[in-house]
Amino acid sequence: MDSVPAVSFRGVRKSFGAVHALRGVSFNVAAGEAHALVGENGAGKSTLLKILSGSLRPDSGELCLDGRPIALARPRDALAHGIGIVHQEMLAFPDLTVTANIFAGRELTRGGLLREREMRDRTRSLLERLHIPVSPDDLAGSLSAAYRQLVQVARALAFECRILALDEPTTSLTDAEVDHLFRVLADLKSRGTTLIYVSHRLPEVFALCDRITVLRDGSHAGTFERAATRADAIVRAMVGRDLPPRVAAGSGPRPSDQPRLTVDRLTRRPCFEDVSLTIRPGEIVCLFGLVGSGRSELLETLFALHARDAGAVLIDGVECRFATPRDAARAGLALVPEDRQQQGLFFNLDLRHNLVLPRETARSSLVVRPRAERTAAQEMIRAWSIKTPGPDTFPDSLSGGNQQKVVAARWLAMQPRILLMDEPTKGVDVGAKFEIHEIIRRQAREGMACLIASSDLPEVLELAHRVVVMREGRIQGEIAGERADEESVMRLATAEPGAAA
Amino acid sequence: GGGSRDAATSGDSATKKLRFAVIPKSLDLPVFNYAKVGAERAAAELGNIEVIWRGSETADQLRQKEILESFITQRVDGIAISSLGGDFLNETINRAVDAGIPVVTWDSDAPNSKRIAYYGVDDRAAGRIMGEETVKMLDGKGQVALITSIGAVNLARRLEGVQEILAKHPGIKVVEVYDIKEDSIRCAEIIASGTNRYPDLKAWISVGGWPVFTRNALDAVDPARTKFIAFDTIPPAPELIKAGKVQLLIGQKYFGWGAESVRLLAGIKAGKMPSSPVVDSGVDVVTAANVDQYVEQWKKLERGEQP
Amino acid sequence: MTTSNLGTATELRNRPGPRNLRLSSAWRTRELSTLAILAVEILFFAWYLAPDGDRSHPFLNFPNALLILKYSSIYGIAAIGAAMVIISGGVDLSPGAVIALASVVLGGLFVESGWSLGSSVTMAILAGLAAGVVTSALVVLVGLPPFIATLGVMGIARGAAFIFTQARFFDVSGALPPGWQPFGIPLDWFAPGAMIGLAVLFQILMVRFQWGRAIYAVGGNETAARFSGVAVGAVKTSVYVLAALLSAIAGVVLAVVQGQGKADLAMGYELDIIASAVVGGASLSGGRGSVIGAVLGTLIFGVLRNALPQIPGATFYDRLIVGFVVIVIVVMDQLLVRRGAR
Amino acid sequence: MTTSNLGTATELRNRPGPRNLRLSSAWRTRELSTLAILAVEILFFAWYLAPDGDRSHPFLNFPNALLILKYSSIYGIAAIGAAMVIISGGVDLSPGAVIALASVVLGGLFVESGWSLGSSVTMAILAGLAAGVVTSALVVLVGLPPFIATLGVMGIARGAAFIFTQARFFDVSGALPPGWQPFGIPLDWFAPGAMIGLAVLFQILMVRFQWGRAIYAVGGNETAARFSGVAVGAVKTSVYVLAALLSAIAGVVLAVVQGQGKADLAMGYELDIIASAVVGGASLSGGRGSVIGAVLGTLIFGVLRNALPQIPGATFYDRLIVGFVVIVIVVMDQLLVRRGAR
Ligand SMILES: Nc1ncnc2c1ncn2[C@@H]1O[C@H](COP(=O)(O)OP(=O)(O)OP(=O)(O)O)[C@@H](O)[C@H]1O
Ligand SMILES: Nc1ncnc2c1ncn2[C@@H]1O[C@H](COP(=O)(O)OP(=O)(O)OP(=O)(O)O)[C@@H](O)[C@H]1O
Ligand SMILES: [Mg+2]
Ligand SMILES: [Mg+2]
Repeated sequence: MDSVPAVSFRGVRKSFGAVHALRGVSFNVAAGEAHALVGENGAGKSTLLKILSGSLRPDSGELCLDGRPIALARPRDALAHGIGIVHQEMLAFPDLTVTANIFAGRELTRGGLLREREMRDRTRSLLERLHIPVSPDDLAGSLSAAYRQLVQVARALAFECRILALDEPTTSLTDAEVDHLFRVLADLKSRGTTLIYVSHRLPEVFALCDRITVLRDGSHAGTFERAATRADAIVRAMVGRDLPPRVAAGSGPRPSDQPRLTVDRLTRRPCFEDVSLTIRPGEIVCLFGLVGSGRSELLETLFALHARDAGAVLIDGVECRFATPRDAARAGLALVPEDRQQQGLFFNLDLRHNLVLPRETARSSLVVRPRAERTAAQEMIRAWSIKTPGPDTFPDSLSGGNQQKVVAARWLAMQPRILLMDEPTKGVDVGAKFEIHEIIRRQAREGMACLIASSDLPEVLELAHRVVVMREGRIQGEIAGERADEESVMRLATAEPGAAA
Repeated sequence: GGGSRDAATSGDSATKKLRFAVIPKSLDLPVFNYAKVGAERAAAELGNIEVIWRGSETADQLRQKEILESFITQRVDGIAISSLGGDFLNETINRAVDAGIPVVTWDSDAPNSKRIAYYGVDDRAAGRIMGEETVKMLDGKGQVALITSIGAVNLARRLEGVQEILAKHPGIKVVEVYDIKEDSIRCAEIIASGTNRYPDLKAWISVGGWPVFTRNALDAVDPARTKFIAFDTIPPAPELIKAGKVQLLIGQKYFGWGAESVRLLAGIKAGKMPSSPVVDSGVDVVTAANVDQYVEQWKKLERGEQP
Repeated sequence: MTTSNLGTATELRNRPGPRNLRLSSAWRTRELSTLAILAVEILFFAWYLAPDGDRSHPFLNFPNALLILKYSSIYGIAAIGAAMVIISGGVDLSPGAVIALASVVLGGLFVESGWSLGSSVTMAILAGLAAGVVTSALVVLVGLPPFIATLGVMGIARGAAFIFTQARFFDVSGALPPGWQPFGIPLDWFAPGAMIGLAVLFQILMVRFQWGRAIYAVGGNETAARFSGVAVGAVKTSVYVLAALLSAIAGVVLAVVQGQGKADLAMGYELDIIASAVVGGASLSGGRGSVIGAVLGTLIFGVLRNALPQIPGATFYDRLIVGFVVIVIVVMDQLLVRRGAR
Repeated sequence: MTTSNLGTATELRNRPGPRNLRLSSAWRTRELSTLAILAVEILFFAWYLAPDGDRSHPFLNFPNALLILKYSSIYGIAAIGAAMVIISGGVDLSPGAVIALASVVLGGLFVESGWSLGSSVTMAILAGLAAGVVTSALVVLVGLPPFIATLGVMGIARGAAFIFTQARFFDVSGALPPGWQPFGIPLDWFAPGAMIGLAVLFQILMVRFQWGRAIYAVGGNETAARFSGVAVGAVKTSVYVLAALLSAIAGVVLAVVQGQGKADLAMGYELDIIASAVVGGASLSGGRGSVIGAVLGTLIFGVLRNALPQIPGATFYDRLIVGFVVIVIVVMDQLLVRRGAR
């Protein structure tokens, strides 16, 4: 790159107590390019972007814009320099409208007076541009996870910025939404905006980015030209090894088996209606659908978190009406929730408690047994290779993906008979994703029935013995795993109701 | 409406019936309960009078003024009030009187207002009595600690009275004036820690009744070494004198507060003004010598007989 | 009060209700429900206290309405500030004490030291300012929880007032020329006027101006606000300082209209004031509520304080009734808002 | 929730302090710092109040220590409940009122209606239970914000006490046999004994029992707790009911030890009690704090209440001093905890 790089990191170091998040990272982002930033969970990607956004300051090293070193003391400075960031964790104002969320901190004003109408209009056009079917006056808190994430993106797009950095903006989006997003991003790029894109979804990376920088354990493991590299090379650079060849997907259920879980015309308006499906022991059923198609609500209802309007749930042929999630857990259900921050983690409790709490609750044990729990926690941390000093640390010091592992580990540790997972590998790196998939498969092989809601189509195709597609709260149809491909699944997911045979 | 029905129970006579509002300083001071009884009895005797007993739970001038004003807008036939905060109510009381609602004060006066009469003790004088009696008991020398609650004007006057006398006697040393903030638990705590702090304390003087409404507050005080002088004589205070824990109490005309106020108001409505605006109720100085008579007399009062 | 946002978020997921407590168009529904409750309350007492025969109505008359406004205004002016603090995600326990402090500073200087009314008022306001500066320093710089910071300031302000008065009180009414009218406004009209004026002013600032929006943002999600480039510290500072200033103004109004400066005035009003703000729709987890709502809340209590004494023999029932009503109102309100949602 | 927890996270990033205000091994450092402050306070007064000459030390002596414990125990017993409520993410304004209610119920039945002490105590406790049931119903079933629910219950309980006494008071001391000793414990030892016993009991329940951890979980992230199968409603109910019961016990202790049942007792103690819990490390945003810490907090204030009057002329200043000390202590505490973090 002979032209002056738009952004360049020079020997950036950052550590949190004992943890070295970044150990001297240096690389350039050329003006007007789309630059991908990939790496395992905890590699330091978000930390790097937080430094770029002025919300963290490096311990040493410097950050240059157009070759000139700058010091960003607070987020406002970054915004002033035309740096827009979409943070990995959602930073919504639940009590404010979508408009207010999008313009928060940078409202359009005339002498301090808000220009409401103008902001609402711009919001509407922005939402249309991204194909987000929500009203500018909706409360952010009332949106489903995916829409909230898209609103975060919209926030960054609301203002012309020279440099736009997105930290895993698509974790709860399906290809349809991703396509819309990418069209917008490509458009921005063509108009000279420099993009920095963090993701664990390599296909996306290859689709969007010109160059790919890999971080490993907080240091720069190389920058690759897209044209001149292939996915497995990137993976090798990330993980430091080749991923072992995938063991053949579990034989799947024996047709003779009785269904483990039977859902019969389950209804909860307005979220889903007349949902019927069966899962046999050892079967992995993936629930695919576009954003807001009702998958999360369905899983949460199965786990007795919401009341059902109608329908029945049978386990091993006997109808069950769980009053509380505890009852469900006792009966051998487990739900790995969609939003680890809201629905998963206790940030006031250390990892030990976070890892054992659901198990102990389900067992309704009386006393706390610190020693036993510590060993159990350490075991899970090891088994899931969660990047952390130990069970005494607190969740907010973990990287996004490691947080996700914590949430998944604590439920799988209970050896459930029926596993419900909502976006199980949201924000998880390729290595960890591989591990999680392996674990799911293994458990399945041992006779666990799995219902997995995912918006990650490749994941769905890879895992599923059977793909069930939902649309606007209704089951659109099923496709056997081996016959399922992107095209057929997407057609079901987007087809008009009734159109599906 | 329900309200009208309530009023209706007092029948068509309600039109003639006189409605007197009697307003204590607050509802949390037990002494005022006897004033309530007194007022209701007087009303019953005189007949054709409805007593509206109304105060704020705690001593809060603003609430009391608000209550007073609302009685003016209600156009009651007379108001008897134990006024918090000295001149605070003057302008309001004057407005009532100008509006043709006679106002008398009791227990705590508003001397600079147009109130027609005051019935109660002269607090400063009562304070002087406490002071003099203490001086006598200690024959003029020794450490003394005072207990008050800052804010209430009549307590301030009593304290002034006490201090005025004690100041005259160089032998007497006031080691501390404690503010117990109308909290009887706090009072007990102060007495205990104060006794602890000043081992050779000769006397406690409390210008309010907080310590004598329970036996336990004085546990820490050794009667042999320290005298206790307090205001108010409602039960169980006299018991404490009998038990030798308290040497002197100043009693007020608790029933009289209510009864006399109502009589005064009734008289005024009937057109006969009180002879003098200030009706000094006088105080009862209760000691071991006369405690038995006092208790007898009190029993009579409680039964509603004239002693 | 970050984590309390938890509360909020949960509500949002689980109940449809709060969804509609949104800013912009929707905040109106919010105040409407408070207004409706106030109306119901007034109608109830109008009916319940209806006089038999030709006696004039003891409750439903103009002087009485003015009376309610006059006495509510002390709470109301302070409640404006309390609402802003609560919306910003904090809580303020100091209003009662600051009111008293302002009243005694004014009284002391005006009555005893013979200062001009103008300069005494200025000093009283400055006393409030000082309290506000201390509070915001403790909250923003030292990072104390608002509850503790304001509890401390409450003690300091009240204590200062007592030390200042040495258990005396200042008869402002005596020192003011009889029939004196501030800015030519009759004294009885002054307090309500001040309250309504300030309420409208701050409502506009909160809803139509960037500064107000920033307060909602900070209260709703402080981290997000910081990441969005909101000057969180400055916003909080402004809020606590203004709240203290408003309390001081309430104290000045109290001293002038009620004619007295005394250290034990407005004792314990802080809870009533916070309650008014919440009854008016503010959420103690921050990010929700409105200034107008808070003022309406004080009126709801004002009507209660005024009407209850008119019910014969109710005096010992006051507290119970008020406590009961607080609950009933907030429940009713939730229902109304939900209805408004449909 | 995203918002709040991120909030926590950044707090953590900005200041290391709060990281340690948490359960797990860290809670120990937490109490240690409170203990340290208590020690510093005691040493200070021991030095400041050191008598000249050979007179015995007025502050540093056994009877005085017992005195402090005795009077702190009223706050302390209630503070145990307050701490649990705060840790669960709520707040309780009713303790003062429930204390008074219990004291008058006991007094009324025992003194006037001539019930046996045992049954009077039982009824007093039941009165507290009733208050707790109402509160938890309002918080859990109706979903009112705890501040409002408990404010309402505070009014109702205080009001009930006033109605019950009609402004009389009950001289329990007179009705008890002189020199009477509950369970053979000298009256002066009874209150402290009760406080310490209950504190230890509940500390163990909170830290070593699943139920206690559930309270921390609910306070930390209610949604996550629900997703983890925690019976959030049941946990909250148990907390509010127990808090009310503990207040009632405090009221019983008060009535027996102080020998009085009176409707205006413990007026306004709720703020002191909450302050004690916070000084003891509880965070009003929930999920953090400890029972022992709260009790230590009440002792810090107890020492202050005991020592200040011993400084001649200080009573007029004590409001100011207490307010000041609250702030100083919490600041000191933050520093200490941070030190502990390194
Ligand atoms: N506030 C913090 N305190 C302590 N450690 C932290 C903190 N934030 C991040 N870390 C640590 O720094 C390292 C890098 O974290 P970072 O969030 O940048 O990873 P990441 O590359 O974004 O991972 P992911 O893909 O999972 O988001 C991790 O080990 C994480 O545990
Ligand atoms: N908190 C909420 N409040 C209101 N409506 C919601 C909420 N969450 C989801 N919904 C709506 O309920 C329906 C189902 O949402 P759900 O989240 O279950 O869909 P999903 O398939 O899981 O999509 P997502 O990827 O958004 O999770 C959608 O219409 C969505 O808009
Ligand atoms: Mg990250
Ligand atoms: Mg979902």
